[in-house]
Amino acid sequence: MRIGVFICHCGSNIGGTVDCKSVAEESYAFPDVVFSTDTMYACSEPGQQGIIDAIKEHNLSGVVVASCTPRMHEPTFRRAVERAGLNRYMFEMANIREHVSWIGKNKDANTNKAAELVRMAVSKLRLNRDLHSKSFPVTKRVLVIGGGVAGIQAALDCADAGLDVVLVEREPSIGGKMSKLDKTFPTVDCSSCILGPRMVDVAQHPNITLYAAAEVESVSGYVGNFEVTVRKKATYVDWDKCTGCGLCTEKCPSKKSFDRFNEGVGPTTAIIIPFPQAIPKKASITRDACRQFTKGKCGVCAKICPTGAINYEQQDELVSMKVGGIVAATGYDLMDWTVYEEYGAGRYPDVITSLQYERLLSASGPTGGHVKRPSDGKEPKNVVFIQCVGSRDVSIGRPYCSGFCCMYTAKQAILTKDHIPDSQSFVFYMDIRSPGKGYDEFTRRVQEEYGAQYIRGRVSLIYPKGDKLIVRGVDTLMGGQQVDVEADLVVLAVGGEATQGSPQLAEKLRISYDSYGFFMEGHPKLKPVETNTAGVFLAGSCQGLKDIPSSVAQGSAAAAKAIGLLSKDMLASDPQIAQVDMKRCVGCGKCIQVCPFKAIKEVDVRGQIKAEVIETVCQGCGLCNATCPQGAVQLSHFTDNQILAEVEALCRF
Amino acid sequence: MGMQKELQAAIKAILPEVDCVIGWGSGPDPLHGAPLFMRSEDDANRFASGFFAVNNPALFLPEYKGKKVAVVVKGCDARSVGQLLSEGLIKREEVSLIGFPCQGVVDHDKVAAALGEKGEMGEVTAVLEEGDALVLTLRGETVRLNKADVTAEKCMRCQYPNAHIADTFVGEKREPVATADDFADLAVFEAMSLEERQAFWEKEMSRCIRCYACRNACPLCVCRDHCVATSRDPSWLTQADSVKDKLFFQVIHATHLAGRCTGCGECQRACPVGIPVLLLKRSLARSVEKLFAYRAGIDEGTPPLLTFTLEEPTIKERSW
Amino acid sequence: MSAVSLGYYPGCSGLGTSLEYDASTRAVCRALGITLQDIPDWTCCGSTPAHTVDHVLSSALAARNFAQAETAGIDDVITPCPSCLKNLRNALEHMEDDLFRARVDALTERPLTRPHTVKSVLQVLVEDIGLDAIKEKVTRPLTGMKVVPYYGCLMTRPASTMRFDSPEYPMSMDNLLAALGAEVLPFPLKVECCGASFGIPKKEAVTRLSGKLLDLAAGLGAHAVVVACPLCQMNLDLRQEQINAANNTHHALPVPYFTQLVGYALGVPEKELGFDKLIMPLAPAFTAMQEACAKATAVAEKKPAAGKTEATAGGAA
Amino acid sequence: METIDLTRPDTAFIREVEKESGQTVSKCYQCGNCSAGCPMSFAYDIPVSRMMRLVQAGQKEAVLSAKSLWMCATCETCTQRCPNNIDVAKVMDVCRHMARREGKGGVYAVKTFWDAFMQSVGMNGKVHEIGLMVMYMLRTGRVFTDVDLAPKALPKGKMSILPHRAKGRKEVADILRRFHEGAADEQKVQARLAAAEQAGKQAATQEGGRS
Amino acid sequence: MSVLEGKELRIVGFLCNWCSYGGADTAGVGRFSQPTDLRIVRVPCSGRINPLFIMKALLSGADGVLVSGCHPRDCHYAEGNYYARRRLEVLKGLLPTLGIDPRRFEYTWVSASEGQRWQHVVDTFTQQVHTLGPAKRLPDAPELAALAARLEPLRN
Repeated sequence: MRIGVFICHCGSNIGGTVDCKSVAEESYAFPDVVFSTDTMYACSEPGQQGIIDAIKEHNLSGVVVASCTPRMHEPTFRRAVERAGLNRYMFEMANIREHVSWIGKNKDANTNKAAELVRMAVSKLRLNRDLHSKSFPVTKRVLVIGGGVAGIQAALDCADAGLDVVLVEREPSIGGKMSKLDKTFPTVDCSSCILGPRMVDVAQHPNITLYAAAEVESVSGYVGNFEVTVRKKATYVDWDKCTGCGLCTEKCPSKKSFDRFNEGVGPTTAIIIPFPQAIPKKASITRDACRQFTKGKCGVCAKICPTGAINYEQQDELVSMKVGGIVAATGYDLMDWTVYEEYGAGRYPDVITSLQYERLLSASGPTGGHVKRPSDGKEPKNVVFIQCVGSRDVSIGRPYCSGFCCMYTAKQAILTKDHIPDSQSFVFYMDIRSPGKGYDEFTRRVQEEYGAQYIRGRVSLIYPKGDKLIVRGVDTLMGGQQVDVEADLVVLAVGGEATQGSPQLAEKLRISYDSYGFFMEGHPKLKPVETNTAGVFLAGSCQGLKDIPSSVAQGSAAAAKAIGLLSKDMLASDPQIAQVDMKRCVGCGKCIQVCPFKAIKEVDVRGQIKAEVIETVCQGCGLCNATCPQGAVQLSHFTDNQILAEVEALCRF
Repeated sequence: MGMQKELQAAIKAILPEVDCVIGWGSGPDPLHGAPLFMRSEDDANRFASGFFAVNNPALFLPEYKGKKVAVVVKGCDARSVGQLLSEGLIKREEVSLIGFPCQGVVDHDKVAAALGEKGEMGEVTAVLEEGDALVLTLRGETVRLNKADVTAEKCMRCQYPNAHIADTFVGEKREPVATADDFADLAVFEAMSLEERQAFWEKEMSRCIRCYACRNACPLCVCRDHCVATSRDPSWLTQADSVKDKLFFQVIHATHLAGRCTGCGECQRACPVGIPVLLLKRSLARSVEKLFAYRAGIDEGTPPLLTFTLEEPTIKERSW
Repeated sequence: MSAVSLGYYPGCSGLGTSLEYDASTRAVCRALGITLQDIPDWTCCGSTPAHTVDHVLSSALAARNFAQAETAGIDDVITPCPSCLKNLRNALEHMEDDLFRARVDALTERPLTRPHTVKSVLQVLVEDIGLDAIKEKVTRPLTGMKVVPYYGCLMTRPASTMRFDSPEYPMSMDNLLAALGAEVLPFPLKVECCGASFGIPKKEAVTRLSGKLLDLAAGLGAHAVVVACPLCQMNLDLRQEQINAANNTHHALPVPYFTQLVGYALGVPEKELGFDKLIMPLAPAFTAMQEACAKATAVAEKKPAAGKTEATAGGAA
Repeated sequence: METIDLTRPDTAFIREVEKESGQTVSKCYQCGNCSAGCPMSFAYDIPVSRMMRLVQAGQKEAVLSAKSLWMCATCETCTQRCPNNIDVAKVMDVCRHMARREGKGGVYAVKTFWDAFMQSVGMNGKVHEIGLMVMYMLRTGRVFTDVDLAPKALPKGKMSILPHRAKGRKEVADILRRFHEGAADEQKVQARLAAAEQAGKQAATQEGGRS
Repeated sequence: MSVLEGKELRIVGFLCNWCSYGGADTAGVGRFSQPTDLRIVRVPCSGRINPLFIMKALLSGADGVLVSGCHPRDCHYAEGNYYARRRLEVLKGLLPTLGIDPRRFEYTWVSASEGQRWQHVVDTFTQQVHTLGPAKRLPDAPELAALAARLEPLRN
């Protein structure tokens, strides 16, 4: 074998703490290495060309690049060696950036370690074999999970590109958090005027099948051919018959149900259409609030419904389908702010969340857009906004910045002034985070033109005194001065968290999630909408909290990825899968027993039982390989001999 | 002896139904028995059970897969059969077991040691069992040995003298010697420091001649000709005569038997240079029993390393 | 409720400014079947001054009391005073560290030999005896009495040390008083500081902070501010006139210990509860209670205001 | 205002505060919540959040001479509400200890009151409230402190003229004496512990050797 | 290329590609400095790790072996780490019988987001191995090893 070694400086990223030249020189001593050099940026165009030229000039049969993590550029370099005529698997990487230069300070130790990692890669490469993919057909349908603004965008983009789209939404209507907002920053334009038409597009698009009041039950299969089961939850209304006339909601005698859409600002009926612009505009019954279910008698809605759509006997329904790609767009929830006992933990009716305030501001909200405080319906004059409630707070396990609160608080302060001209807003903040286009100008406007008082400091205590709320805070810009504000209404800028059930969904999708339940992107910069599971993409706040423009952008980005994936008729399978050496298999069946994918079957070979791998089903985990006592099953590209060669290369001193 | 006759009767009774009955006959000298494959009544008449019926007949069962055989089993042999069954390596309907209450078997190393200056085992011309004693004739003299002094270690801690799986059981079941395995043999070994243990293995393994008799005697080593010890792909071992490789083979053997080894001790008995290779397997058996409450060959269900549970209450993971 | 026996640490103020807290605690425990065994020859826990000097010194002063407890075979101790409780708890907690313990031992020269626990009287009543058991024994319910419970800073803080109730909005005393039949008003400042021991060196601290508490309590229409801490009680009661003078207010709010009200409700004779030791007399609270009760009954059924409430003016002077 | 030279912070001071308090002061991001909740802030010359900032910046002199150290009521509100889980009260505590060690006068009235308290404990084993008051008044010269309270408290029998003396007062006095002699000094105790461990080990090896 | 003046020990890590290898990358991206002793072998899943790889390393002169996979329930392949947990735990129990200090081998779970945790794991384990010092080497067949080295260039 003729091996070429390329040691990348990555500018000063590696070169700063690794003597790349000496690693390249040392590499000549490794077995089968016939060419070795250092290069400034191996991944750049000249860097790749250098590799290609060297392969041709030195007749190389395998290449080692020592640079960044293979999770970053392995595909890049594989394509490069392929362009030079080698099989893409005749290539190995040594990770001397993330695992060496960025974490070690001692240049000698780093250089030594880098050289050893190159030796290890060379040792493995010597046992690499050409591998070839198989191709298989794909299902040209996309599942979008979550019908908020990100999911709507992804669904519409995919559908416009000609793909079948299945959109699954947990709530009875799509629209997500954005549909609850009154206005949006920094333009202060009407939220439902922007979103409403997009929601209608979803309903009318011939390529989109919408399941509202539904959740993903299970996912199996793999990229190109996932098997998905969706649970359509019982709404006790036959949506094929329901016209959305709303007669039932007018007549329903149970009027004390918690209004989810309006964030509990005022009660609602047991049978509801969540809001006038709901898509689908269909009624559904909240079982816990409905007299028919709790008391066993009522039936008013059934009697009144002109189409006979009410069905108290309705059951959940499971629907199965095949899809080629999946976009997760499950959004966020507000965290449970009642952990803040010092803010009353919910005891004071006039301490409300930002989202509740949106509903109070909204013309289609329960107060018709008149700001009335919950306790006595009076119009508040002094409104205090407290930022970072549940954000940047290590003591309650939420160290992260929610990102959008600074901006929506500024917007709400502006709207407050618009609604109540003689009002005064006070905003307690820690830092104003406004890095978007036109954002910082917006936060200046609220102070300069709308006269909002911005006070830098946290609030320590809220307590009622008479019909006022005393807000005890601090102004750190006055040197830690204690300040009191007598407020009529306090609005908490409650931070976001991964939506309920995120970890469970992540497990169904087999994608990673962080300790807060946000889904992990494939790479924070280069794969921001991909996941490490092929065919599953991310859009919106489920990946990390973000505002509407970013959510929409990510929705389109995820759609582009899904469209790209499904633009091919056939996909190439990963050839890094298990293979059985039939001669050595004794048919003990242990591999079959442990395979998580049922990818190994028993076959009869001339009267003897043997194991056989089903190539398109095998995912390449190698569990069978580690289980087979005689090593008759070997995982291609990670064979026993290859790993042993790596171990030996490391332990030979 | 009554037991002998009864067993022979049972063997003869089943002969018509099977290809072969596996048991024991007399060996090359009076101190050694040997496996016996019986296909006729004549063969059955040569059957010999008792103190010298040491070999584990379960060893031969996988080769007979597809044919119906019967096998005479001691308690420990039955455990091996049980394990082969639970791994699906043999089929229950193809094996018929004849059990009996085992009174323990000989340890030839102990006999050799007991004889000491008095002579070699090969010189023994006759053996008589008299109650708790063995009466040996060699060099024209008789030597009395206490049976208990020359009984195999595994019998001294035997919990299952009566084959726990048997289609036919001959005789009255006897009380087991022990009710639980206290792994006292390991405790003795573990009185040594880690350094001493390492030195111990270095010294012991230096004698190994890489004959693989240990492996060949193991009823659960079903890879046989395809053992990784000698394969090129995968190539786990070099063929160098190094302690490292020889010890590594023992580790491979033991690891492949983790959760499977029933402790029959055939590996150690087969070792021509007397390396205590059973120790490693005993250590693993102890871990497996402690972690997964599993005794190979006895407990039903999937062997513990071929399955898992979501929570492992017995596994204390590192807090970091 | 089976009989309970516990070690008892009264704290220095129990011999002086909070005689009635000590007395009513003992009486209530007796009534509830709790046997208290005083720690023999106990000494000061060090209080705030010691721990402003040094944490080891503070713990050593506390540890001596555990050493004394050991001589009487006492492991588990209770104390009415939250400040003593914090010091005793802190000492036990810090002494889990070997070096710290060795440093304490170097001062006391009496290493502890057994593990100890220490709890507040309030915690024992609420958690160990239980509200249901207490409710069962109420013979003179406080129906109609409007009270605000005031816990002070240290009863539940620091949360990691006290491990009892919420550090921001505790409810144990609220629930206890409610179990006695009282009308418990939600008091938002129930853990805000009263000025602590600054009454002497910096009186303004008390007149300001305690003043704010009294203002809010009076604003809510409370008949009494119920406390669990001797220092809080002194600031709110003994210094109430100083507060009125400083703030130009006219409060006359009684400030009983919760144990006094529990004792009363359980039918313990008033003289054992030390009502007469309170500076602001408790009698008006009982009068107000009876009036409220009578009014409620009259309104509800237009029946005469007799009935269950037999409360007299509580025997206060 | 004087200019502070930030290039030369007193890092030894920062380290000492961190070691004695067990807190990482760099975790403070100056949200001011401690100051916002502090009931004694009105009496502080430097609000507690600024104290934290001064510690971060290694401004030892400013921290240890602050009156705030002596006006802290140790109510723990700052600790309770710190979003970064810093035990702010403990930082204040150790700074006060350091101020004492450095001989800072502090707020005379407060320090005198605490010292009088400790003296009362040292003499009687328990605090004698009247004795404490007398001692305090004599030292501060504030002879009229709370005289208005005496007519209220005395008839209630709450203030006994004679102290309740504990038999163990000698023991308490010994604790205070040993403390002032430095018996609990960390290094001293640590050295003693190490010596004891060494001796234990030797005994064990000898034992082992014999067997 | 000897190990740096005896300052470094030989620590081999087997890391699952999906979680821990990514976690180590995350640690790198965050510049969380770590001791330099560890060399990482990338495997697709902790379930791919035959415990004998670890034995091979330990018998071949590694002073420590660290395995890290996805947290239970997070396995990219659903179940691999569950099998790994059992097998690795059993292996750990065997080490003392061989005279190898079990603290030379640890296994743990680190996700791709846990850069800081990875730093902590590497710090802790490296320190643990350093406390134990260099492992005693089993005698190789020295003359054969030397011969093999000399024959190496001729192999192709």
